[in-house]
Amino acid sequence: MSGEHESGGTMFDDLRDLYQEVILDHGRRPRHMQRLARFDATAKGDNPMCGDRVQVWVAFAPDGTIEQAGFEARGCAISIASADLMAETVVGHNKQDARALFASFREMAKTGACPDCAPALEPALERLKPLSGVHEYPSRVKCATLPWHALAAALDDVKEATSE
Amino acid sequence: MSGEHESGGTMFDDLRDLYQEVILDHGRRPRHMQRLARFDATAKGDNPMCGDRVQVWVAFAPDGTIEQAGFEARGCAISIASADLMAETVVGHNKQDARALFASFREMAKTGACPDCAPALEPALERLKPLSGVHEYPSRVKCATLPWHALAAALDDVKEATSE
Amino acid sequence: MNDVMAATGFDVARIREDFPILRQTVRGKKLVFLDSAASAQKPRPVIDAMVQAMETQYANVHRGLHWMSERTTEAYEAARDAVAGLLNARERAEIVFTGSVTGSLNLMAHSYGRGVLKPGQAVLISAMEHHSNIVPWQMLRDERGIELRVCPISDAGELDMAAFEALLADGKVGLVSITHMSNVLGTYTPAERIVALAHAHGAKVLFDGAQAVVHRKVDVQALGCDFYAFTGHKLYGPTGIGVLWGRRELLEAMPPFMGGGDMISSVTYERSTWAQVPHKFEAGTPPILEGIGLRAAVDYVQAIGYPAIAAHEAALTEHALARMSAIEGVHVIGRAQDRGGVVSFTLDRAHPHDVATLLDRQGIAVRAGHHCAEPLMHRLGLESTARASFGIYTTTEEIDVLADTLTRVREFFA
Amino acid sequence: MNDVMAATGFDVARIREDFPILRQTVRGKKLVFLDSAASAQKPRPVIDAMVQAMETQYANVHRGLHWMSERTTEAYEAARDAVAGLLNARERAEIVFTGSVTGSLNLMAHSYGRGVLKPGQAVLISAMEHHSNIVPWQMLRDERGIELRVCPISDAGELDMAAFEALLADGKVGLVSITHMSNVLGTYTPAERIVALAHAHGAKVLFDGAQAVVHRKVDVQALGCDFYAFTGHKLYGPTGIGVLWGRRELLEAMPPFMGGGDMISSVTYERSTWAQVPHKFEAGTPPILEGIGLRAAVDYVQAIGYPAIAAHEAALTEHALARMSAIEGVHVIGRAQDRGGVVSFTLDRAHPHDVATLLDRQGIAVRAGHHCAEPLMHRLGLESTARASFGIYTTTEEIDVLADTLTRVREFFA
Ligand SMILES: Cc1ncc(COP(=O)(O)O)c(C=O)c1O
Ligand SMILES: Cc1ncc(COP(=O)(O)O)c(C=O)c1O
Repeated sequence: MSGEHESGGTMFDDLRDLYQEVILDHGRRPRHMQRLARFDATAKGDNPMCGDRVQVWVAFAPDGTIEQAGFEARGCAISIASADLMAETVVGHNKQDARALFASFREMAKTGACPDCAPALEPALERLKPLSGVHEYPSRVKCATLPWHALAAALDDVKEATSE
Repeated sequence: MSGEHESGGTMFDDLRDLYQEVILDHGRRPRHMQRLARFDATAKGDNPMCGDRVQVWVAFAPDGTIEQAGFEARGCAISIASADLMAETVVGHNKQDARALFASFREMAKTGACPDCAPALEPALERLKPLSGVHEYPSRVKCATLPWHALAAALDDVKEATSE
Repeated sequence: MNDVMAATGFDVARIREDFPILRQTVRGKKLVFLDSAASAQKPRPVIDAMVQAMETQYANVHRGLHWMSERTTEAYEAARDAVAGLLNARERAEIVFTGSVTGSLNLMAHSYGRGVLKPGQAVLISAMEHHSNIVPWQMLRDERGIELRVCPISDAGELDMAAFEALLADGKVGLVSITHMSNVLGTYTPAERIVALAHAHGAKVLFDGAQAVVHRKVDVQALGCDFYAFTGHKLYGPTGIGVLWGRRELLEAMPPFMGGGDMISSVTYERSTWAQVPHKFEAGTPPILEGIGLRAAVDYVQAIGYPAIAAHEAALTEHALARMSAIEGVHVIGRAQDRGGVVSFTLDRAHPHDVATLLDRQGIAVRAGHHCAEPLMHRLGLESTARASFGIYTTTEEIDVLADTLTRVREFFA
Repeated sequence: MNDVMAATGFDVARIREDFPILRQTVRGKKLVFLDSAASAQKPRPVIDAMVQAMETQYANVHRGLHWMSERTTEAYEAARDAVAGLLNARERAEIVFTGSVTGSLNLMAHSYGRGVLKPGQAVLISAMEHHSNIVPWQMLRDERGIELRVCPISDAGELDMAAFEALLADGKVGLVSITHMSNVLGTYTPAERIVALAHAHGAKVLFDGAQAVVHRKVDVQALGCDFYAFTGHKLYGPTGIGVLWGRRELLEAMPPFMGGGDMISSVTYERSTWAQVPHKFEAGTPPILEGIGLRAAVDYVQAIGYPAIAAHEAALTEHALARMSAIEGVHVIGRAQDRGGVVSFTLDRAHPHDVATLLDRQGIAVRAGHHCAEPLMHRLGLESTARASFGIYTTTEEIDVLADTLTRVREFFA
């Protein structure tokens, strides 16, 4: 079985930049794929072009930082992994930082890098880096950004977002 | 003036197959361009593509042959000349022969000749021959056939014809 | 490959030479294009016909009295003859050109739906329609109170003919608008039976032949239907042109759809009158270059011949079904008896989008998603599938590459 | 030829080399193509872009996850950017692709006319519209009780602005839909004044820019209008594609026109939801190859530059007016101050069709007829005219050939 896995792995070596272990792992076993029992904001995201759908829930700490985030989604490995990594990395950030993180992440997903990103976000971005491989697959960029669109909508108190 | 005419003539020598003297003449001075005072049938013809319009009147003799034909038209030299020559040549023919003449004329206008035409119609067709030059100008064929469409409609007791 | 093909001299290698794009590489790999059902590639004669028009013989059509316009009109109108021949229409005037099959179906929903059908009547579609054959009728329903009925399908992906008849029983269905071949399941619907039943209950029949006409000879007179629609770009022709065939007397009874140049007989502010069919439905400058390209495509397909095409694609489809069914974890969606060269599938533990991306990395182009057929996806309990679809240029080897690579994809996500 | 052109390095001989068709002969004579207002010829880069797509990079757009589809989507969507740049639209999402300007105007008559305007409101057009900007509104009037008002023109062929204002006075006009340049008279309408007056009376403004955009820079933000429509094939692009620009908020408030693939957000039988603009208005497979061709055309025009184009065509038009007015028996129809490169005329004792045929015999292509503007012909007391129209490749020598030959035509019919 692991031999077979390797032969699959060999053939798709080039794809490892997109489907890094961490993505396959979070795609298969997301840690934050759950509706929060208590939450302060929620929003849906919808990519009509491919049928991906996600809902994001957020709970804030008294200081206004995100205490917990969860999601439910249907979609590909990349969108699930992206939602899961998002739920992990936004914790501890306030709304403004979370939005900045989205902007940086979007830049990274589109171009592969984010040279002008705020140094304060570096650790979080580092964690999201495995997703930067999508920039070579323009039609998959939306998979990675859709959960973030939903998060942004939740933070803005909008009920629905679309990844255009 | 006749010198000028000639230089126009020289330049357009090739066009003489289309604009033969008889056409220019009948186009300019149609003999039958009149509404009949007494008539048995009439119909309009309409070529929406170019705006040509014609109305044809027919009076029958007691034996069922066409006694007189007249028309009013707006259109180009070819359509006026064709209407005028038609009004001239159909006289003396019964409905059936007039329809056969139309069929033969249409063939001639489209292809330049009518090898299978009824020998009985030869004299009339000979008179219409100057119009056969239109076959080289597909968009002008309708100009020549429109009055005939109207005539056919009149014979069939239809009020309007269109040259498609 | 089989007797018919041998008999017809079908030679896929020679055909492939006519499609320059097939020599391309993608991500360093030989292109394996298995997305023809979305849009087919264009053969040399189609490209050449369009180039030749633009380089040597082009002007606007129909009203021009000059040489370029006359020749261009002839070339464009020759497309009408070619399509009339393709469908075995009784007359060339029954061929209406639109922008796409979507344009044809919307024309029907407007002109027939709003102009001929009456509130209280119904339109009957099936559970395996493309959005283009759902949404226009939905808009008609919501605007005009014309009911929309949906004929169910079996799990195999075949039309439920008992239900079909039952849905016609009350005589309210004025129009059956149904796919002739599903773009997701590959199912050919039983056209003659549909027509017989519909006519017996007083309904006219329109087929969405976007997929069907690509793979098999369509003879509208033999089918007995009333309208037939297809799209140029799936039949190896250019984008920007679609076809609606309709019986002349039905087309004549329909009001025009769009207004403008070329579709009128005369215009005054008080009242305009319409041109004869088909021009009544062709407002504005038509898709001239596209007509010229489509004509070349139709001639190309006719020269190869539908018997050979159908045999080739049947062999490919059989091979694909056999190879893919043998892969553990692969589920072929749709098991209709009568089917064309489209195979939808899912793979356990892998989302179709991920499957498509991994295949793409190997140069293999398949489609993944809902294929503009969301209600069918719901019916199947799915959100999306991957889909491989075949054309005249598809080879057995390409299907083997797909199957071999799918095995690896399965392992990648194991 | 003049200072602007010298300054811009405009070189008509070099431009002509880009148009292969201009080297053709017609009836043994050098082609003199003076029918560009009906449809323009296509330059090398347009032909090449379409060929390159078909030969090397083609698939259906928007939903494909594979390389060919991604690249084709990029190429097609780049056309939207190019057109947004051409018109100086605020956003690319404001550019909707249709099949032709006729398609754009019908979209407006359906979506804005039936979806936004209310019975009792009026649409205001002018007395010099193309049928494509008359008939859709007439159909709307007859179906929905929306009044159709027509602003008169002067004998010179200019809009009667006093009447225009009076027609707006009661505040019932919801939409002014007016030509930006007459295809018969050459008249440019005073766009900014039209917009200012219309807006002051609560009406939105749609320009039919089919002719206008060919000859001059159009900046929709500077004009201040609300919608602008044009057609690809007159701007040196392919047939089968048209453009509608609209302000985003207005487009968003409009219901879709046609239903089908690509224009939806989600579909169930009960209810469908629409995609964002512009996709909401683009049902079905779009004109992909045509978009790619149009983009090349827009780039080509922009590279030459509108100042040079406008100067070239102004010089040509001036020359044509001078030469033709000097021929006895020739009557130029339309004497507007502000005009583009279109000259209609009649000749005493000769029907325009005969004139066109005689010119054609000498290789000169002009149009003759009502130019899809019958009501304007009635206004002028004419049934038809001959029309010579100019493009970037037209030369002074060609106009001289026309004038010289017209002199002979006059003699022929003398
Ligand atoms: C002013 C004007 N409007 C509309 C049209 C219609 O253009 P199309 O036939 O490309 O739709 C034309 C050209 O024929 C035109 O000149
Ligand atoms: C069955 C069917 N109907 C309709 C369509 C729509 O075709 P188009 O996008 O060319 O209008 C398609 C293809 O997408 C199809 O497969």
